[in-house]
Amino acid sequence: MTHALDISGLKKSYGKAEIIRGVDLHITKGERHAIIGPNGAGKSTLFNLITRRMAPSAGKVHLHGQDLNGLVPCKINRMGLSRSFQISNIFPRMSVFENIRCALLWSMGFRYSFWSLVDRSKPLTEAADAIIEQINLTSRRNIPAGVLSYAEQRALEIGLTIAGGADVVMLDEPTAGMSNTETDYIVELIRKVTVDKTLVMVEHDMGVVFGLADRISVLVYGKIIATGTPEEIRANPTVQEAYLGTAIKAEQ
Amino acid sequence: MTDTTPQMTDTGPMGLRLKSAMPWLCAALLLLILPQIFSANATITLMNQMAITIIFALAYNMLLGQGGMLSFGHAVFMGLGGVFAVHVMSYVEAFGAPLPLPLLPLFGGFAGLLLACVIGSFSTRQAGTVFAMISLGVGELIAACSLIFVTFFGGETGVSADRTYGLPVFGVEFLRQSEVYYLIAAWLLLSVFLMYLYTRTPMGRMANAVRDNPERAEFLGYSARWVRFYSFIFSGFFAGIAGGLFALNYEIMTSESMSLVQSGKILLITFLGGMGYFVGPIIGAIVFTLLTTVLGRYTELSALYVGTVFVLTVMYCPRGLAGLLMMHEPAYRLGKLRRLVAPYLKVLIPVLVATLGCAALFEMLFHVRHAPPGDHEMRLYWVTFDSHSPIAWGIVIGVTLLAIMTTRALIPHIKDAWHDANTIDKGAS
Amino acid sequence: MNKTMKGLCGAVAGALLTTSASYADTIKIAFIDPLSGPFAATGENAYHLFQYAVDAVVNDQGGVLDGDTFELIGLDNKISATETLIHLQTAIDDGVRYIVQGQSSGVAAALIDAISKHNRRNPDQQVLFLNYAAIDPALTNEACSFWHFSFDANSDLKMDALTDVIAQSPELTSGYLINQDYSFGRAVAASATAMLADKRPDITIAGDEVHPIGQVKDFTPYARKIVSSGADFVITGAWGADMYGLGTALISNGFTGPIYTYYAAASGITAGFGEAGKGSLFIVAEGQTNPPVSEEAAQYVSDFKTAFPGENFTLARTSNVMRMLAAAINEAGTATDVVAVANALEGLEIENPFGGTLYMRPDNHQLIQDVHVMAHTDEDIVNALDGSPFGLRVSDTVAAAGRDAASSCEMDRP
Amino acid sequence: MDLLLVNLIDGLVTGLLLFMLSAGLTLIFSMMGVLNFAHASFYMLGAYFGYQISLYMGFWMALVCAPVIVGFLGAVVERYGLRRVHQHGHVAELIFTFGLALLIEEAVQFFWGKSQVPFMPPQALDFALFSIAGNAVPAYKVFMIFVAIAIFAGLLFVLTKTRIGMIIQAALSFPRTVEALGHNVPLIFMCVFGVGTALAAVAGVIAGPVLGTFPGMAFALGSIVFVTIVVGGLGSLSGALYASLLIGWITTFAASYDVGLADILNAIGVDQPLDMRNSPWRDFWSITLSQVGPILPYLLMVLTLIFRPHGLFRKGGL
Repeated sequence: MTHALDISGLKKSYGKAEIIRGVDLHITKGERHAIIGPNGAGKSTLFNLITRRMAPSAGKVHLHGQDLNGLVPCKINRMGLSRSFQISNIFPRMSVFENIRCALLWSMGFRYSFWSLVDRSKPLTEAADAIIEQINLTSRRNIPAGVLSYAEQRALEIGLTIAGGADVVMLDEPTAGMSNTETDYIVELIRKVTVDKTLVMVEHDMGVVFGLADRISVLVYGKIIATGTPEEIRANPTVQEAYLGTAIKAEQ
Repeated sequence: MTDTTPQMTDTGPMGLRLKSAMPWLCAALLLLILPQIFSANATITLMNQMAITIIFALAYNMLLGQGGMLSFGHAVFMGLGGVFAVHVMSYVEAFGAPLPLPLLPLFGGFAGLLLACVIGSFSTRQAGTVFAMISLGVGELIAACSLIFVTFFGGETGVSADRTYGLPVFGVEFLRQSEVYYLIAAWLLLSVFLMYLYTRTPMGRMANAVRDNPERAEFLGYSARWVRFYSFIFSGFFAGIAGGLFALNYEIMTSESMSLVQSGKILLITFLGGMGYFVGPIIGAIVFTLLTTVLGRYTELSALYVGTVFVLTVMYCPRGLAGLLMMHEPAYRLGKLRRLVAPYLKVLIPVLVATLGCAALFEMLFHVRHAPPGDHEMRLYWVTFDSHSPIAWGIVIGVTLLAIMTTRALIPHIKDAWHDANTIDKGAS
Repeated sequence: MNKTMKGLCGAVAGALLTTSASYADTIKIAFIDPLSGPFAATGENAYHLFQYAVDAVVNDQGGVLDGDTFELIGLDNKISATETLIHLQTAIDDGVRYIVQGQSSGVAAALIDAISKHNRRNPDQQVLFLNYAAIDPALTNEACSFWHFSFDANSDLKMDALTDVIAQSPELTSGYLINQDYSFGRAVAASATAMLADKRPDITIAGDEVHPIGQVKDFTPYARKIVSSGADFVITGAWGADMYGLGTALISNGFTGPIYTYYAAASGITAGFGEAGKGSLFIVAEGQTNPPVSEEAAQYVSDFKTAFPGENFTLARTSNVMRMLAAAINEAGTATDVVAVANALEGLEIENPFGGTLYMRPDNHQLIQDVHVMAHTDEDIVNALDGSPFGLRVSDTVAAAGRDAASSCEMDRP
Repeated sequence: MDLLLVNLIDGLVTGLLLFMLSAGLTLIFSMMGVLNFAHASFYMLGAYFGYQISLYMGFWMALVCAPVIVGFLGAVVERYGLRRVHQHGHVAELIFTFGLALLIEEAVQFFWGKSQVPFMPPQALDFALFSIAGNAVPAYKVFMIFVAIAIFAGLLFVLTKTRIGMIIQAALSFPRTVEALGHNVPLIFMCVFGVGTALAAVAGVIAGPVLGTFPGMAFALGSIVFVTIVVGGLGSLSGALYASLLIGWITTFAASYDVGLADILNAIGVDQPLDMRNSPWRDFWSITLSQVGPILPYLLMVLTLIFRPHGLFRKGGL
């Protein structure tokens, strides 16, 4: 069985400083996988390497068995991998509806089309409205995305990420900087939109991680020190020592 | 921001068709009757010039406003399109090829498209400063080439041809300016319509997306580079169409039409009109053409005034004239636009007086400095007076100061009125 | 809203264009040349010279026909062909039948082309083009037109005169040709090469090159090359900032031989060279003012300077244009039938107060006149330039230059 | 060979003159992110103010006073114009300086007229210092070289050895941090803009007498200065110096050596067709180096941007 995402020997260094020091990770289809680790462990860098926002110094990433080496982000996206960003990365001058519509264009086969009108495509409008419905932004449909509240922008970010129908969804700290109720709303949303999809997420909030993930990897100083189910991780003494203990204490 | 039309999905399909077709029908009607009102050849030439500038400015705005690419060398596409169209015209003239003249701009368009394909292949890799500087360099290179490759570009004399040798279309041989006007008007309507539709296609939408956030667009499956490339070549195509129409209208293309000055001018026009709006470049082209033509007739300092207007626009209303108009949209929606009319009229008079007063001071200073010594008599605003007399200076300075002070005094009133007209919408923007 | 804008603007434009009513007793002449931008100084000076000529030569002498007067309308074309064509249209609408233009042969060629087309398409609105300064020889040869009259000696005629002078200077043995890279510059170089080879086969051409027009910031490298080539004289058709840059670079880098030019005078150039240019700069031109040929000419120059203090008097031919146009209109008995006026102009011969006679060659519409080689100096100068003590003094004269030179003009006559 | 030496000197003069402009421009760019289109206009203002002052107080006073006046004007422009536009983004800023360039050109014509003004080198330097194979080297050019070198040394000293220089360098990379440390960044910006324009004005005063003082002088130089800092790598002072010298020498040597494209093509074995009169390629065959000299910098820039977008003289990324 091929994994949804296969990462082997991934490294990234700036001059002498090695940020990612050889990561191996296998994520099966349909799994919800969380990557946790202390600040500066290189979680976002790992994300950026997988999605080719940066080029790795060594190592390989396979998506559904296909090597991603040398591909540009748009190609990777078309192969079915989609990601969100730690800092909201939306189109602030466009309305919510248009944001989602842009995210749908490629997957609905419009490509670089200049002969069809977006307003006239009923399926497109319906699909966009369905996703807006899904992310609970129907009431904000025609408002410029830049004036949405922070939580709404995060929701929109998730909407943009899943709209294209990618089967591997990568979320970079989806609940960062949110209040408890907002966090619950986003977790619910993530659960809803990632049904039957592979989810990879970086997250700080342990409540979110242990509530949502099927498996968890712990990244410390550019290396994965443990991978397993939430229970295994909770019980793992190395993790306890390196990281979790303090984090869990802080949670409680 | 670019999305100036209200969401159309609210109305039914029939209503939608009619509602969205109305402006186009009105425009077509207006273009039809304009030459009946202004039948002088010179006015028609002016309108032709305006129409060509509109197409060019809209094509330019496809890059600047919609694609976020600042180009300093866009005139080369128009220029090359024009030169190519002239060569096609001479070919028709020399060999009697059966080409109806109305199709000629298409050749210009394809020439622009081709050149844009070549240049775009390397210039659209990046946006921002790199793109801007490549466009500047390429613009200079091609402008210089137009003087070096005389066989194709004709050097500073340019290339010329005679449009009347084409196939007559329904008996029209394009001997008269007004016949050319209708041809250009038709192309204007068609090009504007196509460019408008373009903004509503997936490509047009993605051009905006790439402008705002190229990285996000990449992670949505679109290659920012290809999106920029397509915007670039379409822009080149329409610039070429403008060039073809230019060739048709003037029957000559010189190297001047490719110069940096022309590229700079179209940037001014687009910015003046408002690059964030589809209608911005149209307004810009009309206002700029009128401003330069009309001012040029009355004063030697027209370039100074145009420059001042431009700098003031950048400083005080960076969204251009269209932005200024769009500011009134909320009030219009609230149906309170009428409340602004009286305050506007009230402030209009002192503003007008102050502007004219400042212009008068410039003119008088210019006269004192540059008129032949001993020539003290100058004529301004239908009054003849002595430019060296302290009385004249005193009056002008006094009136101007008074007008400025009145304007300042009226500003709170305007603010109140503005606030009043926009009150319900307080929360938004 | 863009439509209302459009309508409003159109209305304004229309109103502006229709207000100027025409009078039956004035003959309108449009002066289309740069009045703003980098070439404005020369254009403006020419405009003032024409303004003065219109009054002094025609209107104050009782006008033409039965008292009709000339009216000069200045239109600023910013030395752009496009602007020129727009102004041409405006002018024709205003009832103008005579166009005066001169700066830039490129614009002149565009005008000839446009006027030929216009006259063919609108037989009831035909216009004549009186060119006072564009001297690309093509304009009176292969590109000639019945509607175009050239009142300056074209560059071949000037070169003919210049090479005559060079031919008589045995001390000159090696020449360098440096010109701007465009049709006129290349024409100067070509005719210089051909004529020198013909008249003084012993002179070697040490260099013949063109430089980009208006692009060279520093002429020092060119000057170095010229000095090193061992040339003892230079010929250039450069003008404006290029002329000044080239000249100063040559002189400051130690070039001592004569620099024969077409345009090294006025517009700040004379004052700019000052003492440094004395003995080096020569210019080939028509219109002798130093020393004055006649009392009448001297009076004309000083009257102009009274009317326009601080202005240069350089283009004596501006008065000739008006003089000949008035004579032709009187002979034709009409100012509105420009074909008749053109026919009257052809072969017209009158006295030139600035020396010699003026004769309009009928076969190519080239005015034949005396061409002079003048020196940049401050000795014996009556008509000084740029407010400096320097001016141009005639050192050699070729009478009626090119009266029977060959011409390749094949004119389509109406 | 002698000519080579002379050309090296001339190219050095041109290059250093370019450097005086590009130094200010690149300082302004790296601090404020503004590509100042009006930079060459301040150079022109320097020349014109220099001319006006030299009429009354002589050249040396002009060399001191004109840059001060222009620098002050530059600071005013920054304070009341650019800062206002800053909030609307870089495109607006760029367009503002573009409009400013137009306006300054018009203003210069308004006050000094459209003709060239007779701005002369000072009498004391108006002689040939030495000559190489008949080619005189004017003392004034040597003076230009010294002024440029003095400016470069001064700039280097200020930037690396003084406190204010440290702050400027820090503000270059981390404007927020510097602001947080209590330094008045807007004030620093204003001063840098003023100093940058003053440098341009120095160049104007010393170049005006040799290259001519006329309203088109800014336009002639404006885009070349851009090319210089782009080729040198935006925001790099040493890159600007290398690029200035490179472009100075390229244009000088291109103008002095008559190499035609035909020569090159013949050398690599491509034969020129005999009858070129009606060939569409005849212009191609007749291209010479001096003909294309002034546009070589643009070609260099385009190639640089395609292959090394961060500048010819920069290693690695930004």
